Amino acid sequence: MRWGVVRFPGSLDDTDALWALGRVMGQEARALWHKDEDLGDVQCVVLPGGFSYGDYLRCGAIARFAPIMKSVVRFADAGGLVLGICNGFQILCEAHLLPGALMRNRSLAFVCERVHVRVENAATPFTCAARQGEVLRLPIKHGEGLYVAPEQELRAMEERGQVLLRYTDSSGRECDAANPNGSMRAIAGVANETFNVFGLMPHPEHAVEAALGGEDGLKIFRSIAMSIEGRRPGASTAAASSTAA
Amino acid sequence: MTVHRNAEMPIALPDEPAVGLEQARAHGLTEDEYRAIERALARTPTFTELGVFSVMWSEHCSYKSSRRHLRMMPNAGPRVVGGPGENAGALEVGDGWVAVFKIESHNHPSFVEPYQGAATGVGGILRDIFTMGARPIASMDSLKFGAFDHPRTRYLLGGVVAGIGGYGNCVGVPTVAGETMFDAAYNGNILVNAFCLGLARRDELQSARARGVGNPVIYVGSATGRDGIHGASLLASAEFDAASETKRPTVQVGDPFTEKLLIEACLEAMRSGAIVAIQDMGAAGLTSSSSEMAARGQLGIELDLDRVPLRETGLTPYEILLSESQERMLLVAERGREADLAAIFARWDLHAMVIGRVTDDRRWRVRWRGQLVADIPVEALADHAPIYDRPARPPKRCESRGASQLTVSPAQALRRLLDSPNVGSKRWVYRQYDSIVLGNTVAGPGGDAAVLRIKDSRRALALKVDSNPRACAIDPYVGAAATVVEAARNVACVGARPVGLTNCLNYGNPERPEIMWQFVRGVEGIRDAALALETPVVSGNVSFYNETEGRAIPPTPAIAMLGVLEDLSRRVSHHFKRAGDAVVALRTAPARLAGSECAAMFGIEGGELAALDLRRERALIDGLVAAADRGLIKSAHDAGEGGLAVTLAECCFSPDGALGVEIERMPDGDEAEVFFGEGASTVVISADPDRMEELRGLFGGIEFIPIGRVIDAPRLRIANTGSANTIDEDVRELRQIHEQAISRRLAPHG
Amino acid sequence: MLVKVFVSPRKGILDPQGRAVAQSLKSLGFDGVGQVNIGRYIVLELDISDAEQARATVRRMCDQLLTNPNIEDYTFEIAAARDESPENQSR
Amino acid sequence: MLVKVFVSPRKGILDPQGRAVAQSLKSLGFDGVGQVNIGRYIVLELDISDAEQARATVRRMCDQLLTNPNIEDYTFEIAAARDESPENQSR
Ligand SMILES: Nc1ncnc2c1ncn2[C@@H]1O[C@H](COP(=O)(O)OP(=O)(O)O)[C@@H](O)[C@H]1O
Ligand SMILES: [Mg+2]
Repeated sequence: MRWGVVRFPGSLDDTDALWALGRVMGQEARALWHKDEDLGDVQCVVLPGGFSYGDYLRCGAIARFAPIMKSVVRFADAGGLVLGICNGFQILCEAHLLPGALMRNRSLAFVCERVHVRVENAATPFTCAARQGEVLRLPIKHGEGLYVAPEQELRAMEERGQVLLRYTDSSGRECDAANPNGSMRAIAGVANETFNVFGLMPHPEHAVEAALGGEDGLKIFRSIAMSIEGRRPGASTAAASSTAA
Repeated sequence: MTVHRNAEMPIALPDEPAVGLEQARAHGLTEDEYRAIERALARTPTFTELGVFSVMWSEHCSYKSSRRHLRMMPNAGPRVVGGPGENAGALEVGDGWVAVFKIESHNHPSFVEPYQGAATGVGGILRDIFTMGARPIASMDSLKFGAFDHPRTRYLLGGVVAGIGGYGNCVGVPTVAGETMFDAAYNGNILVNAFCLGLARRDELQSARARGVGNPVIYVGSATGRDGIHGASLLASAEFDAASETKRPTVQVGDPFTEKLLIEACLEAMRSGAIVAIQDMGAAGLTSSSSEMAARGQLGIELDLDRVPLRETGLTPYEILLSESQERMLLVAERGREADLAAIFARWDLHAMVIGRVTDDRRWRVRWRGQLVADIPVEALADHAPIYDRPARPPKRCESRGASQLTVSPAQALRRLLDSPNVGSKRWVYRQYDSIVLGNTVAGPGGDAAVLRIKDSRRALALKVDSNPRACAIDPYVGAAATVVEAARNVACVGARPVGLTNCLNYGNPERPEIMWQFVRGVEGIRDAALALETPVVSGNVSFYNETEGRAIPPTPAIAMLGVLEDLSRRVSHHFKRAGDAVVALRTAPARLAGSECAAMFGIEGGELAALDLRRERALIDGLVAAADRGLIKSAHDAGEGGLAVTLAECCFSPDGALGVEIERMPDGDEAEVFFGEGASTVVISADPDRMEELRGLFGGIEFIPIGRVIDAPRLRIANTGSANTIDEDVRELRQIHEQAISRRLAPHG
Repeated sequence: MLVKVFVSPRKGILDPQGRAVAQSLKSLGFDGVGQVNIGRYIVLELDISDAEQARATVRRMCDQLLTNPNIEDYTFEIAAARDESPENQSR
Repeated sequence: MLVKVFVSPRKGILDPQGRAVAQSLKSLGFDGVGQVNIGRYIVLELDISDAEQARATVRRMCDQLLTNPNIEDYTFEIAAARDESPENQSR
């Protein structure tokens, strides 16, 4: 399938996303320049990690107004798949494509480490290659990943299954120690109500090669590929993960 | 731009102070230096010119006290490309790639303002690397703080670490290794040394040598403000005292976002072929970058200050020329390519401004509001700074008594040492650094050396920075040589061949003979070790005047070593892998307590450093590389701070924490020294018992001591023959202590 | 004119920074410290002579870029005159 | 009492945030925007009845923790009364 990775000034993990999609997964992945408005014929738009515009003012606040974001919003409104990783997640929240907001980590410090997240809803285009409740090991690296939203909104999101990933320990148990940034309800990733926009703080693109700390990130990208290639959500996960890149 | 008329003389500006010897002294120049300036100009300098000379001839920019000694260091070798004179040396690392790397100090700025001081230190070293045409791919930091219980230490530690992370994380270069030490000797003068490694294709290396009379000189990056005027240059060239606190208005603030744009834009511009020469505006900003590029090309440069982008109004020529505002680059372009370059920089929202031209008369000429304000022979600024052969004399040493005894049991000592911030895990520090961006980090912080893959190649690079001030304080020569050897050994422990190094020499006031002696001995130690290991010195940096109220820091040469791993699949890591594996201690000489963490912790005084035999050190490193290459070792870990017992414990800290070790017999010698001694090179390896003889054969000339085996219970058992004192501890408990050594001391109300 | 915008975390939204600062103030021995909130203080020069028009502009700036209405409230002053219009709830 | 502290980057010190925001406001079509500076707005509850004593306490808080004297200036208000003492240079 065809992927587009947006390059904002200050994007950092854009090249890593392109490497993961193009070189590791062998898919067609191209960079999209923030000043262009044309998304071409991409089937999934990735907003990568980094510090767009230095993350000055608020993370993602300025990037949200980049020319290409108009097209991204249109693309999303038309049902196109949009994945926001870390800074991309922050941009999606600022652009109101996702509910809630991301604030300074509870520790007030930047955190770079591998964490565990539990798949809370495997029946979405972003998680269908994983099992419900499956625990993935992914790296995080952010200073502002504390997810917040009004309580009633959170409750509604949970009911609709919009919380796709939650921080847990390696055995999938929720506990405060396993919450690296103090996110409400240990939320690591959320989708919009129509499940075509997904944002997460962990970096799947940095978990696609065994030599570099695991391949669990492939599950996210494979899910998207599967759903685009019209395979039923939840279709044989085993097959998906056995065809490791 | 107006044409130069020979008759024209630089004019003194209204309300500028009169220039004379007093004014020169106020600028930190000596009388001889001032007279030399008068001779170079054949007249009295203008105030602006005096300021320019004072920074260019400062210790920081001119290396006037160190230059003649630095020449001793070996900088040649089969891998070396890109010669001296450029901003940093480069090494061939295979597959057509060259590695460019350098380490630099930002000690004083970080003491004054820890966050911004450390941040701008990272920014500065990054520019030194990409100005060479290399893409920065990894950073390291070497940090020295005061005693943990000193009132300022927590504040400085927090600020410096946040600053290094704040800049490095935002600019997208992973911080993959470093070192952190706490010692009362740094209470009044911390050390913050920042390292950067870049990769370039061999033919992409970029020059900093001006060419082509009439070529435009172009300014790109942040606008110029009053930042750091006489900052780096003077701060780093005069002893630090309370007065420096008043230099506050000159604090430089880093802008990593603009730096990121500069990296991408400059690399793209270089590939366009429109750039003749490029140099970052570091210390002495516009002045040093322009005059040095001209000097290398044996040409002249004429600048028009009215075209320099300014952040504030009312800057004088003096301020514009001496400003150390960050994130600025100066380049010489091919005439006629101005528009192409402007387009590339505009694409990155950067404004490229032509501010001058290359001339043929070897003069550095500056205009402001149409008037000539400086007119100086280029060589006088860049090359003819005074060079001093300062007197060096060893200090009178108090007779070193034989080492006193360790009074606590080995088990107690082990726990105390694991809890020391110098021995315990540095995770609290490095988890604040993005160590994985760019997708090359195979082994980040936490092991002996970091390992970075080279994409589309079997090869990988290994990196580590080390220093050993306690050994240097006892013997500045042996200490410095031992530091080179330690960095190389850390690199060899992951299976990589050490190929070259860079150094940051942190010392006190060179005008004091005993400090100068420490410095010279240090350089000699680095030279001899580098020769023995065939690791050329490709770049370096000197930081003098690390003193507060007359108290100097211990000699602290920081050595950053680059290694090449021919086959990534041969990489070795430091923890035990399989129960039943044999555990071997490799040793070049018996360890000693002198200069060890154990001695510092338990107040054990005197004693001699372990003997250092560079031939044996070379043999150990060669053996480790060969053994890794043949896949003979399962794990290798260098005995660093804390000694052999601590190292054995660390080898048990495997991810699943299921393994332990059973030691039947420790190497011979005094128990405290064998368990906790340092200095001599000791490496703990584990290997398949059936391959022992094969292994032994690779380590001719050094001690190869089988001491025990890996067990599948998380216990550390050390039964020392002929001694009742044995260690039998729960590995998970020890790991807990080790993990929290720093974090528990920083816990709120802790 | 000189515009001063005061941005604070919305009531009920957690403010980790504020909490941490309150903590450290107490551990520094400052007694009687209650809740602490940390927001943003934005000062900008705006070349609009008509006060009413300026107020309207600043409101648009705040709603679009300067603040995130999901988590932040704001008030602002122009020159010296504090803006008391309803949508700028003062704390 | 309620204390409001206004922290801003010291004059002449680079303010990358302010610059980025000014840029962005312009590209959003807001005309007449001049210099923008971004600082912090700290609101804290302080249980000290004597105003003079409170002011002294707040100054100590600012110098020790709330602000970075190397690169920031501050002013503060207690309740509604703005503090006009000399060391709080207002911009
Ligand atoms: N300031 C730092 N930044 C990044 N990594 C660090 C820092 N300090 C220590 N480390 C990492 O912690 C580990 C232990 O460091 P160190 O004690 O210097 O090792 P050694 O015992 O070999 O000297 C290494 O992996 C090192 O890279
Ligand atoms: Mg070390």
